[in-house]
Amino acid sequence: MAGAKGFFTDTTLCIGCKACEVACKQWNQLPDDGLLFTGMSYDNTVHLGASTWRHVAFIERPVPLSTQDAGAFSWLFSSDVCKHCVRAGCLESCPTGAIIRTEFDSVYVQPDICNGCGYCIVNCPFGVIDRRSEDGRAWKCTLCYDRLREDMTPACAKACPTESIVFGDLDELRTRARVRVEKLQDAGMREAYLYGEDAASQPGTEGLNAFFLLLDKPEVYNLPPDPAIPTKGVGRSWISMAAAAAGIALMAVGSVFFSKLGGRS
Amino acid sequence: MNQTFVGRPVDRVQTDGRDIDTSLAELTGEAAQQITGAPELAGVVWDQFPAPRAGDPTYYDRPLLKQSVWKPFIPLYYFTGGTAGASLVLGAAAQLDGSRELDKFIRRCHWIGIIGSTISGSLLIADLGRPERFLYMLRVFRPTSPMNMGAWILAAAPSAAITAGLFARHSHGILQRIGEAAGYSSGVFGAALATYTGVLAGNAVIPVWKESRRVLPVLFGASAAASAGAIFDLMFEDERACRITRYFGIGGRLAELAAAHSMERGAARVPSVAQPLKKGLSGVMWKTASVLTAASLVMLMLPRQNRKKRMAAGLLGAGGSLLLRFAVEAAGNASARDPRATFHQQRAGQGTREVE
Amino acid sequence: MPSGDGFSLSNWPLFRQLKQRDLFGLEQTAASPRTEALTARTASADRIVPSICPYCAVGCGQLVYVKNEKIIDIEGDPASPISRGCLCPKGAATFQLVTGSHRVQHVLYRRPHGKEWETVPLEQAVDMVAERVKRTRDETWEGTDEEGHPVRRTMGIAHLGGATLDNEENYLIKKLFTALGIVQIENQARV
Amino acid sequence: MAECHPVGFRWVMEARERGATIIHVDPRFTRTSAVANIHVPIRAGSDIAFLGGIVRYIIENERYFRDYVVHYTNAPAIVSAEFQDTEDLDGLFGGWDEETGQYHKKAWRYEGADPEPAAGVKESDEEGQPIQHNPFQAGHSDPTLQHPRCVFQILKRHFSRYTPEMVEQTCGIPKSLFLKVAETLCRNSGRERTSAFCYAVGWTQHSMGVQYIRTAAIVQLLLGNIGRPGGGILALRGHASIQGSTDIPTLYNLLPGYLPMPKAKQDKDLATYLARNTSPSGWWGEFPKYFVSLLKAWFGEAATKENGWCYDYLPALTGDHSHMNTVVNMADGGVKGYFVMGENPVVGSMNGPLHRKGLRQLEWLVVRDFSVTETADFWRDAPEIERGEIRTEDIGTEVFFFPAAAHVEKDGAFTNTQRLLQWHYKSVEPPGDAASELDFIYKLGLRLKKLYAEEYGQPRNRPIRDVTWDYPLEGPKREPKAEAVLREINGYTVADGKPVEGFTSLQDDGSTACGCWIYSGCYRDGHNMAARRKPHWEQNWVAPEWAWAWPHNRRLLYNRASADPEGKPWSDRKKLVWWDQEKGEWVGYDTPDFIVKRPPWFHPSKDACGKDTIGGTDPFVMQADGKGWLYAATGLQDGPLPVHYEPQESVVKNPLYGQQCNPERVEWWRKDNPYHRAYDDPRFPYVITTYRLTEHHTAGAMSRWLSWLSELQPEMFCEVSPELAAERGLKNGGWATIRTMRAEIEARVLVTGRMRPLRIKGRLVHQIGLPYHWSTKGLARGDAANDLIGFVADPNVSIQESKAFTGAIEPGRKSRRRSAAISGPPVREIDPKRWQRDLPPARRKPESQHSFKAGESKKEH
Repeated sequence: MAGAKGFFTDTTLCIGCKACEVACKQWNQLPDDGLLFTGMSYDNTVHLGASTWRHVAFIERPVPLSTQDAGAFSWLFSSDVCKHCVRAGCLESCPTGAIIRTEFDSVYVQPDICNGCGYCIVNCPFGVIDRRSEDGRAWKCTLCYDRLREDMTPACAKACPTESIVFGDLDELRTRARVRVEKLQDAGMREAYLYGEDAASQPGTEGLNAFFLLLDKPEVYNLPPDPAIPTKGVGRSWISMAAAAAGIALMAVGSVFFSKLGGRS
Repeated sequence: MNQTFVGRPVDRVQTDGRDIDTSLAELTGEAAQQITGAPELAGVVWDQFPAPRAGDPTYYDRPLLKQSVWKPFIPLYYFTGGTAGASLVLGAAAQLDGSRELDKFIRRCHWIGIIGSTISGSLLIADLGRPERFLYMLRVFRPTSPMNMGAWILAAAPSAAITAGLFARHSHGILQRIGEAAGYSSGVFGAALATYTGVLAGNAVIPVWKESRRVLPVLFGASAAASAGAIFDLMFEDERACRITRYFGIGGRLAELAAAHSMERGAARVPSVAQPLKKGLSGVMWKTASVLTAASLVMLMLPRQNRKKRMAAGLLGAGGSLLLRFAVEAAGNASARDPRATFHQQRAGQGTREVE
Repeated sequence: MPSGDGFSLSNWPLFRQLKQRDLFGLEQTAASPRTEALTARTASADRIVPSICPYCAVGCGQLVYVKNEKIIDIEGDPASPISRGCLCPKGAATFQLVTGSHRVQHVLYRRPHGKEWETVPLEQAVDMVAERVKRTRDETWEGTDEEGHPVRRTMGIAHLGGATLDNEENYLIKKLFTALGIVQIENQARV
Repeated sequence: MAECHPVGFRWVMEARERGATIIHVDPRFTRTSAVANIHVPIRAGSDIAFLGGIVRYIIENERYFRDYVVHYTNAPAIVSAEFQDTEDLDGLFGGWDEETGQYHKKAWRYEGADPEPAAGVKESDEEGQPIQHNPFQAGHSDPTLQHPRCVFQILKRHFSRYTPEMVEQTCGIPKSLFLKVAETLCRNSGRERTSAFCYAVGWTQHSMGVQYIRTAAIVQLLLGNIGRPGGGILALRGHASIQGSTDIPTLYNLLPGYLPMPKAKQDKDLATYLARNTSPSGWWGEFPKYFVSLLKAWFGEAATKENGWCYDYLPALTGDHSHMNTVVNMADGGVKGYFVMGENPVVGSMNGPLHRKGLRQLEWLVVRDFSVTETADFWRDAPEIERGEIRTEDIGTEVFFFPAAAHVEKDGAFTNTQRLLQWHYKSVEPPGDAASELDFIYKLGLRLKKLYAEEYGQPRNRPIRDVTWDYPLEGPKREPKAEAVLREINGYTVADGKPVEGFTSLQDDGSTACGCWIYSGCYRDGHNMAARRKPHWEQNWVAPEWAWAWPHNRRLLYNRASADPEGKPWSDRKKLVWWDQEKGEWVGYDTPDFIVKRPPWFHPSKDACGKDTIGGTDPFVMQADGKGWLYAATGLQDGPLPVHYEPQESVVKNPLYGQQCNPERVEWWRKDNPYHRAYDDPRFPYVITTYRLTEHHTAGAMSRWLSWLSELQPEMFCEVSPELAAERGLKNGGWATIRTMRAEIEARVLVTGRMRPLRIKGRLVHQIGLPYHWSTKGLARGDAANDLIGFVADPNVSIQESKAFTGAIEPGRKSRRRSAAISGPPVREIDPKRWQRDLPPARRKPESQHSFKAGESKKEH
């Protein structure tokens, strides 16, 4: 049962129905996060957040899909979710140990531990995790940790009518995804590619446990083109800090030393 | 671009956004206990034709990243923690001097360190979403998290200072040595306290912070020295101590100005990353901070130092240092709101550049 | 150390870190007792009741999880050859549809020219409706049409609705109302 | 389909992944278009021209499936020499009567034959003629398809003007795109391949809605795509049991199982009624068995042979008593009491203000729903109340709101869109006073029996006495047992009460009772077949043991056609049902929809009757001639073949014929229901179409109150093309005001490339898209799009025309919430003398006293 699990979200199969969004809210019993009309195509969810753990992006482009005869236009959908990065910024920055890596290799925020320091929020390269001011804790997709414990599929993947969201063992998902891209490319869909499927393709996170098949630049979907978790470069900061600390110490000692001289002069 | 509008109010007399009647259903899901407030009525509406900009696309110009949820307590904490830390360093340096004439000064340094750390801790707690869980910071030892490290440092620094203070009266024996060791270690922790916040802020995905991650500890450290100097400027001290703090303050201020300049130059490699340091409220804050610091530096460098000048320099320096922390915070938030900052930064090869 | 929320000194993760020589504390050592005991709530259901989605006519299978006579979850039935466990957003919101606080639980009555709703006991309300049906039927009865053909009906009463109801319900509606001589019986199929 | 039936669409996606071509024809680029291979933007209301173009393409290029067409359709049947086509009469068929505004349908009949419409004459008028044999039995057919009056040749001529150029000029579909679609469809049909058509109310809600489906049927019959796996014309119905509520109809003109309600004038007694509805050939020859069994089920022991099985307990029809007439009748004070169960007509039906006007005239109204809908609250929450035109205290209607039980709080079966009866179980008790409709109606029935107990002497009260109403009760609230009702629907033998095997066991001698013959077998042997839930992985791909389909658990209707005339599958790829020579019966993956032991080579004798007339190559057993009808000699009001007419309100003149609109369409000429000019109305230059979104459900009573759905589509909006936005100064995210003569509404604006102006005869035609889910209550709100739409209906089934009409749009929030039904039209009337609609005039309903021309004034009641 345990072992690395994740999502493969194939946007070429997504029909933008938002079943994933609602199934997630239903299972996790999340509240709504405002009834606001945005003017952004059919996307009134806008982004992932403390109360929204699945978000379907709607992109209207004046560009045709290479396999579609529908004029100079296409409408892309993509169901975004926490990526459960192999190296996760939120996890590594969490000072309380509220965020842990589970036996399924997913990243889980323990709501009974989180003290709402907010540090994970500025450490997520995908803008996923967030805090609701009234609640004070950080929240995000749990990969349905509770369901996985019972060998159940996460709510979003289970609900997805078109198998755009596939849940499974990561190894299998990666194979499936590669076969899928090949098939699509053979069928003429040259623009299809995988996003974050492994460490090689996304060294900054060492790969995503929830990865995607996309049809346009990541930016179009509001995904970073080359994300890196901060902790990956933190060594340099510490070195720099050591230097700075030494500098202050030196300055302090120097001040004390020179003050003696000054006293004499 | 985007305009704000007010949504239609809905008659939600009693709603938690789930609106489940608990006599019909059980609410035991993962987020069933998530507390919600009044529904948001204001939002941003996209008022253009929906199409990603060719060549430089975004998702309706919506932020990619979440901006920090920190309240003003955090930049204030950077300031108080820095001041406290730098004071402890100064105390330890004075201890090194070995002469009894600095005892009072050392005590004062320790006091500033202890009070500053206490205020800092309180500020940190006040900023937490769940303040009652502040001690969870010490639940684990997680070296990957600068904030966890900071918590340990923040716990250690005043503890050392208190120990040093307690044992300061002992002039011999093991207790004296403990006192001395505690004094020196308070200096070490103080140096860490004064600079780690730079690691903390730089260890983030926010473009302008991320871009400055190497200079931020220096900037914050320098600024800490400057602010500690400024705080001492505001206090009456004996001549020797005044000289120490003046030198220290001048060094800090110089370093702060240099580091700030370096940070600005570094960020400018990607124009949209540097944007918040140049434009908008954060840009004004950032520039004003440097002006204040420079002014205080000039005050300290003027010949014929007197109490008035010291006071002026102290106020200007503290103000500059404080504003600097707020400017960094504001710049980070502005940077987080601009998706292009991240996209351009990463497209410019600054994404996994440091990963290799 | 703070108490509550699944924390106690004995399982201070730092101790566990030391014990297990876990330098980083990123994994299970940092788990709380709640996390360790976490399991899907459906596992504790008293019964799982098969159902069908009430929204569109695709007819997806649903499973209703009940515990202590309360619904704890509604989701897709994987056994259905139609839906294979999937649901659309509306189907996925069924839990909120049936357990939401929007559901009125009392009979409401608005008297003629009244400005507010009042509550009436259910039995009394049904009595009142029956009385009105009888009165209206008797007042508006048509034995024959203008040309003398027998019509045996009332045009004074009409009905609308049925596409969201069960077949059995439609059957009784049609049966009773036809026996009463009501012909204006319609539903969404024509709306 | 991806929009409104996402889970059904899963199978379309799977087909696409297996290589199927998905063609999406829609005025808008929707979620379906987004994943389709081809999107065909079309002018709303022009589908017959498009489909007619495909018919022509198939015939002209000889792409039809000849073996199928010759054997399984009525293409060879010869039509009477009387017949005159629209080709001859510029858009009218022969038989038009200017006086009545109706056709004499005799003018369309077969040579020497009058086959009855599919289900007897129930859909027809009084012209039911002496019954004759079917044309094939009578020898009036030409299998070479050469006879100039054979259906095939008539079809060819009729559609000859539907050229690709004409399609382009009518629908706005470029010729090249049209040809691509036609060719793709043809290439994908034949022995090895099949194509399916899926549609929803975008096809039916037109003043010629039935003919839309007829055109698709012609295409599918010509290509051999009916009765075969992967083929068919699939109605995607919108409500959980909208199919069930048609089968067991809460509809005025039907009795359960598509038996017609008696008509006062024609059906004076049982014998006449049976004679008029029993078809001499085909399966409807069984009609008396079903009808008598129904009366036995309803009136039990009281129903005897002597009293005609209580035939005269049934009320009779004198015309069209469908929904819109009821509402008009209500507005004019004719209806006193109204039951609304699980429906919100003020939002979901056309011309909401007219509905509310009707509700105000009622003495009493009963609404059953989950929460107080706009319909229940019309007396205090409505634009006219807000505007001060109507005062709450002046409304005399007494309103009862009963909370309804949800589907999880009651046992019962929904019939889904593929005729599958699926049982849902009660999982918890309904809260508070909430109760099922079953319980409510049952208890209401008991009370009425009691109230009338003293008055049973009067004959008119006897049906109340005799209607069988003994259902076992169960549960803490003593509710009637739904399974007992299902058992009655299934039918049982009167002597021992045992459930019958199926409709073949039913008799016309009173020995059996059956509540709905097509459902017979759903409770076979006392087993609730609808409740079967054998997992799909434990059975074949047809999954015959999951729930139960009517009739007789046949999953694919007319599946005899999946085999060739000899009874062999057309191809191995497409095999479903075939003749097993050894067993001497039809076998296959699905239950054969045919007489199981009837061999392919069976030919009925000339004097055979009823089901004995069904030959071995007559898959369409419900038709009098066993054939798929390319040409509908009877059964339709508005012509034996589909004709492209413009909607009641259009932006163009009919490019195909002089006749602008469906001549038989039903109109309501009333001050509270004004119409625009038939075309080129300068006040209303844009086409408007309405539709649903994935995130909401119809009139919103099941979605607008839910936060998880409301947050996804929180407000009413309209969709316009960037070109129209530029023309009218509309801004994305801003507001627009939309007007018709009926009403004015406001909506947020989505400017989108998904809406495209169409080029028709060099002119740019703009279309406006309006989802119709919102109104004044619930969490997500907005104006109701349906307020804009007037009452106009198809003549065959009285469905309204809501998918194509005209209107005006301007930027900003300028609605004063005026409506024709209350404040007068929000747009100025054009000089009535200049105001002329198409000729000949349409039939007008209701007659005389209620109808008057727009522009005339008449006091409100």
